[in-house]
Amino acid sequence: MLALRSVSVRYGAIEALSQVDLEVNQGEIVTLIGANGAGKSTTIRAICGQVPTSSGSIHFEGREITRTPAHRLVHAGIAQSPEGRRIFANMTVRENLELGAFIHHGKHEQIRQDIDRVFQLFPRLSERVNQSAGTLSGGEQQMLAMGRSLMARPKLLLRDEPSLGLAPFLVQQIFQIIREINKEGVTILLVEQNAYQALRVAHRAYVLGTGSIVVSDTAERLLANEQVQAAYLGE
Amino acid sequence: MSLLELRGVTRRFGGLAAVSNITAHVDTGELVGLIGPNGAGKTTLFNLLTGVYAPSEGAVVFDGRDTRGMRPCRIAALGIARTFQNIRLFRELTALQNVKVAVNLRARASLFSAVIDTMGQRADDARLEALARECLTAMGLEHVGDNRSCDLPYGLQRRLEISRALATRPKLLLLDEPAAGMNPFEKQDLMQLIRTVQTTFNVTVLLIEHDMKVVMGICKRIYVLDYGQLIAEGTPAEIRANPKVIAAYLGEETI
Amino acid sequence: MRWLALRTLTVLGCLAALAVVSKLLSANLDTYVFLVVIQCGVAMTLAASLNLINGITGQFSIGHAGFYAAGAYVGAAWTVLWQPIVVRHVPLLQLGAPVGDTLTLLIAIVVGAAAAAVAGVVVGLPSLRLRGDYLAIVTLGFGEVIRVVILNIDAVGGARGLTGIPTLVGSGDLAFFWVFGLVLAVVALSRNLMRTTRGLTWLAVREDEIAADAMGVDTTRVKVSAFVVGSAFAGVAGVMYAHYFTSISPDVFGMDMSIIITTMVVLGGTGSVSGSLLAAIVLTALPEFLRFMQDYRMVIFSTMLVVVMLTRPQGMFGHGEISFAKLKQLFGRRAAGGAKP
Amino acid sequence: MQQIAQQLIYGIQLGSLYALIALGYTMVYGVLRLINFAHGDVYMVGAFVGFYACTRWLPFKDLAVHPEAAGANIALAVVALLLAMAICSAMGVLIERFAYRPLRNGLQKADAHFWGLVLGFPITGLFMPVFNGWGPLVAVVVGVGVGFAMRPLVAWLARRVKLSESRLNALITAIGVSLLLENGGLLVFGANPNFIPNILPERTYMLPGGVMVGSSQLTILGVSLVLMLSLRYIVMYTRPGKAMRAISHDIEAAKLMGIDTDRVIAFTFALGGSLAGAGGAMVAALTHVKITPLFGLLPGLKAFVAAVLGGAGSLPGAMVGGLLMGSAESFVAGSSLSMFRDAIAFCVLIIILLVRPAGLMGRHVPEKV
Amino acid sequence: MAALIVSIGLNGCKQQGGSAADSNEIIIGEYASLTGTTATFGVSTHNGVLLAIEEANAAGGVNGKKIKLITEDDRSKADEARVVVTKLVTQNKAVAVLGEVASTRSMTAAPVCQQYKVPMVSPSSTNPEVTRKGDYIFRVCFTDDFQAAVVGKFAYDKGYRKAAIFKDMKNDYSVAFADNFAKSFIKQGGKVVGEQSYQEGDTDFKSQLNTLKAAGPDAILCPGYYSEVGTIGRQAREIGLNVPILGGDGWDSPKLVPGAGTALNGCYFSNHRFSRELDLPEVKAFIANFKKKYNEEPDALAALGYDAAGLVVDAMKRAAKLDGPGIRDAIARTEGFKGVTGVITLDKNRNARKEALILRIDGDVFRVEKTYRPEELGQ
Repeated sequence: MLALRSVSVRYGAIEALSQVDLEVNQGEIVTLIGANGAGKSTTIRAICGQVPTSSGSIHFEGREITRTPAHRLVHAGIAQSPEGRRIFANMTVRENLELGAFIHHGKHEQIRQDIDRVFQLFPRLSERVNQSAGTLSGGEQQMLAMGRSLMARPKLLLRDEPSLGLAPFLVQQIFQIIREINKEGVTILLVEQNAYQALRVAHRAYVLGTGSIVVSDTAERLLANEQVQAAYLGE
Repeated sequence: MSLLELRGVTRRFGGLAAVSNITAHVDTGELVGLIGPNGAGKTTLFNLLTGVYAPSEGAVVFDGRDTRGMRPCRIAALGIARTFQNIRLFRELTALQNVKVAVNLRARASLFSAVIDTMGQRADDARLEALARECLTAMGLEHVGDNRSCDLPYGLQRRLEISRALATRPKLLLLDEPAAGMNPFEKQDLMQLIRTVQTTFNVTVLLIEHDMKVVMGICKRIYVLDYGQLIAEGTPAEIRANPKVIAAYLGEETI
Repeated sequence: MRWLALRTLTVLGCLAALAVVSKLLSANLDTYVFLVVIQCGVAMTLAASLNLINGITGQFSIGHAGFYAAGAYVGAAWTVLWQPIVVRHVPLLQLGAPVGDTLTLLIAIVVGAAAAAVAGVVVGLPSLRLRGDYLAIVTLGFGEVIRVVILNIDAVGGARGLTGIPTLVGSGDLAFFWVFGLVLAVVALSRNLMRTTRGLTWLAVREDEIAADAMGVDTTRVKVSAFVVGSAFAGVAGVMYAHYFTSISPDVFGMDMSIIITTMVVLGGTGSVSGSLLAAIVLTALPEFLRFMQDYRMVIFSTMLVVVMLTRPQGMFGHGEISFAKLKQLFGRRAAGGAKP
Repeated sequence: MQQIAQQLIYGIQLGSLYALIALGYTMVYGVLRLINFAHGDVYMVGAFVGFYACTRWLPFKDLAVHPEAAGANIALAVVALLLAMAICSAMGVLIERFAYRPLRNGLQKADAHFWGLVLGFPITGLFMPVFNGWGPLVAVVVGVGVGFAMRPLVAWLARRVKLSESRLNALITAIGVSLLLENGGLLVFGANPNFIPNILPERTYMLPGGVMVGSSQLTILGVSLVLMLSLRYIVMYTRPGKAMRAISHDIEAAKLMGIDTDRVIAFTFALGGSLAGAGGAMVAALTHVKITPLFGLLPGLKAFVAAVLGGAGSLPGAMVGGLLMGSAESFVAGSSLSMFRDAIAFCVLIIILLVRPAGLMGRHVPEKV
Repeated sequence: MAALIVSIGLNGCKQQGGSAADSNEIIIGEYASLTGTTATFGVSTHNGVLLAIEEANAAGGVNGKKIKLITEDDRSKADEARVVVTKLVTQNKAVAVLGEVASTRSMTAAPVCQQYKVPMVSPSSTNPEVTRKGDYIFRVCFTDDFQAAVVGKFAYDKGYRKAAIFKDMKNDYSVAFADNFAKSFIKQGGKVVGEQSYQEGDTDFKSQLNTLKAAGPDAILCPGYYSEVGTIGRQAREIGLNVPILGGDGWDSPKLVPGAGTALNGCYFSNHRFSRELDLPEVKAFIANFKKKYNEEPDALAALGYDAAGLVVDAMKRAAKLDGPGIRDAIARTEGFKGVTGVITLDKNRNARKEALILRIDGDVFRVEKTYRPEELGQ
């Protein structure tokens, strides 16, 4: 479904990504793990055209999307929920969700249904529907960010660090929901620092180390892979 | 007497207490760890110690002096130096220049003599440069001194920050996730280095780290923060066994 | 001691060389060209002094004409209004023309610089609370306040301007000496500042104020000093202007002048001393070059400004400087490239 | 008392106008963090459009000769207003497209063409005496030719563009555009002031307490109010308005919502331009002030100060700031300190910013450490 | 180094300028505000000057030599005025210089002309200081103190006893006019009951006018330029301030009435002896020629520009030698030069002694109300 073919990204003199090959198949949860600064977020940003690639190509459903700007990708069916939540703090929860469905303008019925669906997934949000998003707690903001990215009805969802800054029990909740969303047919590419959690929900995983892919395998096998454990999971 | 003492320090943002009622101390020569999940208030605490924020309540006493109301540069002059979680180097300056900014605290010549370029200032400059190079060498950066700091690889940037902090010749060094983004081997190296530096520069260290394993490897004493509160204090072994800490890190099954 | 002697000699040598060049230029240059050269010199001082505030210390100040005006008016007020009174009461000061004039000019420089420096402190203080665009607006506004106040002081001519200022810098032979001596001074200061350890603190404030503060840099002091030094030099530039052009009026020091000076700094590459100097020359001389274009002159000038900003956003030199080493490197590479078959 | 009330009314009328222009500054600042210095000149273009509409393009009748034409003239005035708004929004979009977008996205081929043309025309104009007698068509053809010849020059200059984060750089570009519009306006419109004749019936109403209000004041106030309310509606409830707000909060996140940010930014300039155009045309037609290429200089500056005063990026801030500036100015102007009016306006600004560094209604975002 | 580059570059220009001049041409320089805030006045004056030079050349030039006019723009800036005059004098080798409208700029540039002994004739700088800058500096207009005294006397004669002043504080002409008016008016026994100021470029004057209205004046003196006066008049009427408004030569323009509408009907302003209503052949001819060339009505500034240029040409014809000092002496001897703005005789202070008119605005005609000669005011 999504394929990166030897993609490299340079920031000035530094090569942030070098020759990355990556594939995500329909219906999968694929996770991209690695230490901070290994290039995980850069990979996501490169897919979404937010940083220019210096070489290589990116394909989505057979079409090349290497230079496509982010807002067009949303139309093509790729939604990203960026690192650090990035919700629109001065707008209400409802407005945030409506913006998530920006590309579906005019389809009021669909939007209404989708909002209801998000509230089903995150009942906490429905209580605060007219509250300004900036006043939500960290966990609620993360939920909103996720709900917002679902509003576009993406085929592929890119999640960057959903666990960042959340209390552990919330993290588990978030991962639970990721699994649920996936069951409904949304393919997910998950970027996580918290490798254990990520590997538990994912089908397959890629391990990034300073800009290139070190190991890739199924999540189960990676969890058992001692070398990976030693190098990237700590403990 | 403790080098650093926190007496019931609280900091509120709006109604939210980012750090509440913390009482703690760091003694001279110690290497203390400060851990806690993301968003627990560790960095806020550092900002309170260095004067970026003023405490809403309570007091920070360093070296026998209450630092309330002092500006960060005064506190730095008293002997607290820090690194930043999101690297804050002087990007356009070279590595050596970065460190030189910090050795200014030990300059003798006045700005005026620098500007008219007197002999005394040249001697002082030479002395300061030597000090700066010494700090670079201590962190293993002597070969990149002339590179622009923003061109350095990530790991070296982290080291440069420590080197820069050391250059102020602090009594207390605050390290904010110095090993973030490194793999475990690099982390080990860095921790080793920190320990060496601690002894050679004779500096007390307070260290924020995410990775429990790393902290436990080098710290004798650890504080644990969660939701702005101090939930535990003790040796690594004690911390590891503390149920509150486990709950904070692993979470309770509450779905 | 030996060092002191050497330093004195260097400075004296520079001054002597400047004086000789000054004499040569005034003898050989066409007056109009000479006038433009002097204007360039004043502009260079203004650009380099704003570069201290804007480029080196990173404070977004765009009201430099205010300081320029303060220096020009107070310096001229000294020469025209106060000095005669002082001389009348203190017979000792009734000196002959060359000595007396030089003394008057020197005092004018001091009072002009002091007045501008005071204005610099007043503007510098908001910089402790304000940042970026907001600081820019305050500096711009302050420049306007200075202009409006001058406009309402009848003793210095109000809207009519102050005319009949004696040409103390010498309309011919010594003008170049004084004006470019000033340029040298501000360049030397900037260079020393950027080379020495103490001066690096100024750059550090530009790069990251919070980190600089945490490293023990008294950012308040640095920022206020930058404003004081930068505006004092602008003030001296004003004194030079007043005592060469012999008349000043508020409309010279309007907002458009502030904007032109800011443009010089940005066009040269923020922080680059040589860049600001070169941009000052270009922006002062270019409208003169373009005179043959008549009505289209300013249209072409403004279009070129936009095009340069779009094509070289980092300014002509970025943060870099022209240095002989770099030139050598450049030409060396060229030569090497050319030598290859 | 009557004096104070009267001055307040003048202040509100002036302030509503400042607010109208300030909204354009503040909207652009909100989405791009850019001080669009050329906005005041768009206001000037609005006045010129108003002038040409009232004197040449539309069949206005002189009220002194045909007093019965008042109704028809009012209808035509609405057309003129809409025309000014349309042309000025186009101007805004044009400025954004060719001067500010290259700052964000880098100089494209089209930009090089455009600036080549802009450079080419005056250069051609310079040699106009040579073409004299060949007619304007030849001149235009030659102008386009020279313009295209200039394109490689611009492209060559742009061969190694590094995008700069510098705000100063954007500021200077904006100043350059402003200078270009002023000097270009001088070439196109000439230096002579123009005046719009009486085309609308004017009346003065006496309010209780001896306070007088003119119909022109009421019109300016009313139209500004309507425009501001419609703007509020657009920004709060329409799709592009919501996209604008999203961009002003977080442009990167907005892109991820599928928002075409370039289009929305252009829309923002169009909105701002139309408000300024309406203001310019309205002032020119109702107060009969002189219309020159520098028409926008002073009001633009004042409005910009008002925008900062209210908090750059905040729409209600711009309105409050505008009204505050207008009334402050009106009171100072009416007092014995009228010669210090501009100085006092700036002093008020400086004091307010020192107390509230982000303006009255601006969001102060503390830097994260 | 830098200086060298500039000098080389500008020397290039110099040669260009130099090569254009040959022995069959006499060069007159003109500096004017063709762009910038007072562009409208500069352009107007320039048109008058150009017309005069063309006519002179058509009539055979001076002693068989053609006159070449080199005009430089000073962007309405005083410092630039000095630069361009230096250029005109030293590079273009102009033997006489015409300019400027604004006194501030004339005063800044005058020392250059004085230094290089090139006569400078200002068409319309009315500040008395201008010609005191040296014996090479002349003007063809009257001075502020005379004009303001005329208006002061006229106002008193008209029976006004309480006057209010509304001046453009950025404009030194306006400020000086207001001061001199007040002096003259008070000396005769009148009273100045209020004083307010505005700035060129303002659009709203109602606040100040409202304050003036409260002072209850018999008349308002508004010594600004026509570009603002019309609007001021309109806004005064709008707020119910219906007293007559008085002004000076800055009012004179075909654009005054379009700007003012009917608001200034019955108001008075002083002017140079230039009016369409005057039945003088030279004035009629000038207006006709000007309209033919530019397709618009000339204003007083154009007429003064025309006269300044005409006077210089006339002096050249009379000059013993066609160089600076020669032309200066010839200009200084000017007596009874028949200009369109009056018969010009230059006094020993190098100022033109001319009568001033008081014009009454009546619809779109300016009727001559009264004429004052300098002698009548004891000047």
